Amino acid sequence: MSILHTVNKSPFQKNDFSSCLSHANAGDAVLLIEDGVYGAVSGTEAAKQISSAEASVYVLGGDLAARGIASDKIADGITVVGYDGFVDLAAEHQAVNSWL
Amino acid sequence: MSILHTVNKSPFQKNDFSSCLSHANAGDAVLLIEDGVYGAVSGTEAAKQISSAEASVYVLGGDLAARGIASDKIADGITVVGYDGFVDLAAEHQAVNSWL
Amino acid sequence: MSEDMEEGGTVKKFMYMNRKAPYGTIYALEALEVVLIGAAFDQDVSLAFIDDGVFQLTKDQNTDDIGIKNFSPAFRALGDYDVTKLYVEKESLAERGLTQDDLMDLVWEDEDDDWAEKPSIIMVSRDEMKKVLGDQDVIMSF
Amino acid sequence: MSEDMEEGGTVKKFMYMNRKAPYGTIYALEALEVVLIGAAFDQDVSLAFIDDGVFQLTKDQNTDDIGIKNFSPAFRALGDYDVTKLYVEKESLAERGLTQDDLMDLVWEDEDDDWAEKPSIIMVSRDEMKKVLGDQDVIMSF
Amino acid sequence: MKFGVVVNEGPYTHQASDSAYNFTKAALAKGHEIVRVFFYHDGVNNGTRLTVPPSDDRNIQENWSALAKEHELDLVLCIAAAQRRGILDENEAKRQGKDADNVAEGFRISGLGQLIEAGIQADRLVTFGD
Amino acid sequence: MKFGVVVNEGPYTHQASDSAYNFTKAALAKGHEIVRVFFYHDGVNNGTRLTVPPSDDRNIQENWSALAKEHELDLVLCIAAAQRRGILDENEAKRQGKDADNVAEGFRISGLGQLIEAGIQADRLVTFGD
Repeated sequence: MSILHTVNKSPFQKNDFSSCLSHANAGDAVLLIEDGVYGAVSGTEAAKQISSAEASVYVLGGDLAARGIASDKIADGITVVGYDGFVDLAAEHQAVNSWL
Repeated sequence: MSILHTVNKSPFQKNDFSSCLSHANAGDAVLLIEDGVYGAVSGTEAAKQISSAEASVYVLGGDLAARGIASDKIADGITVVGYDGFVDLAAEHQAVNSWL
Repeated sequence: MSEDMEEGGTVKKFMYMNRKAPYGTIYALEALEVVLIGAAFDQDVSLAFIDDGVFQLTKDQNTDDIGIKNFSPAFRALGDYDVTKLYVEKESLAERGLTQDDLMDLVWEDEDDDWAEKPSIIMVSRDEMKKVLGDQDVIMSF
Repeated sequence: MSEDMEEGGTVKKFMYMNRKAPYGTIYALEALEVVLIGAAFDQDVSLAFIDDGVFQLTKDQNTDDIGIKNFSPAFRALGDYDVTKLYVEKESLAERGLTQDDLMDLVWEDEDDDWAEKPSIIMVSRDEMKKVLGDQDVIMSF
Repeated sequence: MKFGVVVNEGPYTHQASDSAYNFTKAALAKGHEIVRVFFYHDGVNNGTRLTVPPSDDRNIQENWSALAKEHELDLVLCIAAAQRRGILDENEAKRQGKDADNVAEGFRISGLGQLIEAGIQADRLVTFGD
Repeated sequence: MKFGVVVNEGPYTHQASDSAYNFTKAALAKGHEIVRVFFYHDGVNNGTRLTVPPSDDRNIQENWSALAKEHELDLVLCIAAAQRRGILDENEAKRQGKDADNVAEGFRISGLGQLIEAGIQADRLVTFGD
C-alpha cells in the first residue's frame, strides 16, 4: 500500500512541492515533472527538503533536459527516469496523487 | 514617481505576495485582489510581512466578502477599497505592476 | 451507470483532494460538481481540504460585488448525497489565521441512528491526513 | 504603426517582467513574442528576470523528449532588435542553485562603438532591481 | 485619464476576466477613457460566442460584448494567441481553411502591436491574469 | 494494467496536455490499456478542431486525434466544462441554438459520470493539470 505522488510546479514559487513532501508516507514515491524538476537541483532549499524526505524521489529526464539542467546538477539520491519509468512507477503503486 | 502593485494569489500557496513586497519601494502601494486578499487576514505570516513592508497595503472589499473574510479579521494598517478605489489607486501612481 | 458498477461489486476508496481557494480559480467549483455526480456511483467517498482548500469551507461568503455565483451553499447538500467525510487539516487552517468556527457547520443525517444530525467535517492533523491519503484507491486532484 | 508613434514623439520606459519558468506554461514564450513585436515601436525597452523567470535564460535547453519547440535561441535574436537590457536578479539565481555561468551568453553589437559585442545580461541585486522597476512607465507582466 | 486593460486568462477558469470587467466598469463610471481591452494568452478564449454557461451564473462574453456596445470599447483578441487556441473570425477561418468560426460580437482579432500601442497611448496599463 | 488519464488544462498554455500525451504513448508502448482520456476544466479546449498552431511547433489536437485513431482511444470532453468554455459538437450546437461547432475528430462530449467510471474501471488514474 503506497502512493506515487507527482509534483509539476517549481518549489521556488509554489508550495505544492513542500506540501507533497510533508504528506508523503515512508515507502511512497515522489516524481518531479514539468516545472517540478527544478526541485532536483542540488544546493537549494528544495534539495535539503528532499534529503530529509521519507519518500523516494524521482525526476523526469525529458523535463530536465528541456530546462537545460545537466545531470551533474541533480542532488544525490534522486533517480532520473523517462516516461516509461513514469508508467512503471504508476503501475507499482496503488494510486497516483497529483499535487496540482 | 511610485508604482501600484497588484497581487492576486494566496500568500500561503504562492510566492508572488512576498516577491512583490520585497520589490516594492517606499511610497509604492500594494493592492491585494482575488485570492491575494487572504494575505490581509491578521495573525498570519503574511500579515507579519505586511506590517514590516515599506509600501502602503490595500485590499479589495468585494474579494474579501466573496471569501467570507469579515472586516474584523483584517490586520491593522490595511485599507479596504472597492473597484472605484482600485481605479483611483491606478490613477494616482505612475504605473501598475501586476505580480502574475 | 451506477447500477452496472454495483453489479460488478466494485467499491473503491475515492478521495477528492481540494488544495485551492474558491473564486480566484474555478477548480473548487468544478471539483464539487464531480463530487455531486460521483455520489450516484456508491463508492466509498471522502474529501480532503488541505492548504488553501480549507478556504472553500468558510461561512458567510458573499459574492455580490464580484459578480460570480456563490457556490458555497452546495457544500450543505453533500450530506443528502451521502457524502459525509470531509477531512480538514488543522495545520492548514491555523497557518491561515482561521479556526473551525470560521467554517460552515456541515452535517448529515444518519438514517441508521434515527436520522440524527452528525458533523461532516472531520478535523485531522497533518499526520492523520497523511494516513488518510495513503489509504485511497483513487485520488482526484483539483 | 511605429512611425505614427515616433511622430507623436512618445518614448516610454517599457518593462517586460518575467517571473515564470519556460515550458511548464506558455507565458515565457508569449512574452518573448510581445518583446519582438514591441521592438518595432522604438520605445525604451528593458526586460526583468525575477524569481523563476531566470530559468528562461539557461543554456543547453533541449526539448526533444517533451515534444515542445525549444524557443530559447530566440533570446539570442534580441540584440538584433535593439533589445539590449536584460536585468537578471542575482538573489533569484542563487536561490535556485544557479550562477551566471548556467545562463546563455547574450550579446548585442553597439553600432556607436564599431559594432563591438557587448553583454545584454545585466546582473543586479534585488535592491537594484527595485530601483529599476520603480523607474518604469509601462510594466507588462507575464 | 486613459486606461488600457489587458486580460491574460480565459473566462470562468480564472477570475482575471471578471476582475478586468469590474475594473473597466468602475473606470468608465468615473469618467475615465478605456483606450483598449487587449486579450492575450488564454484571454483570447473570452471572445468565443459558443459558450453556454449555467443559467444561474454570469455570461462573461455577453457582459463584455454589451459593455463594448454601450461604451464603444475596442476589444482586441491577439491573433497569434487566438490561432493557437482555436479562436477565429470569419476571415481567419477562410484564410486558414477552417470550416467554422467562433468570435463573438464586439471583439476583433488583431496583432500584438495593438498591445504595445495601448501601452503607449494609455496613461496606465492594468493587467489581469494568473 | 488499465490506466485512466485526466487532462485538466488546455493546449499550449500549460504542459499538462503534452505530458499526458507522452505518458499515454509510453503506457501504450508498454502494452498497457488506456480505458479513457478524460478532459476536464480547461482541458476541454484540447478538443477544438479550430486551432492553428505555428507550423514549426507541435499540433496538440492532431496528435491526440491521431493517437486515438491508432489505438481506438476514448477521448471524452466533459459536457459541463465544455459548455462554459465554448466547446460544442454538432448536436450540442443544435440543442443550444449556436450557429457553429468546433469539436475535433476522435473526441466525444459526455458527462462527468465518465470520469468517475474511469476511476472505477482503471487500475490507476493519472491526472495532469496546473
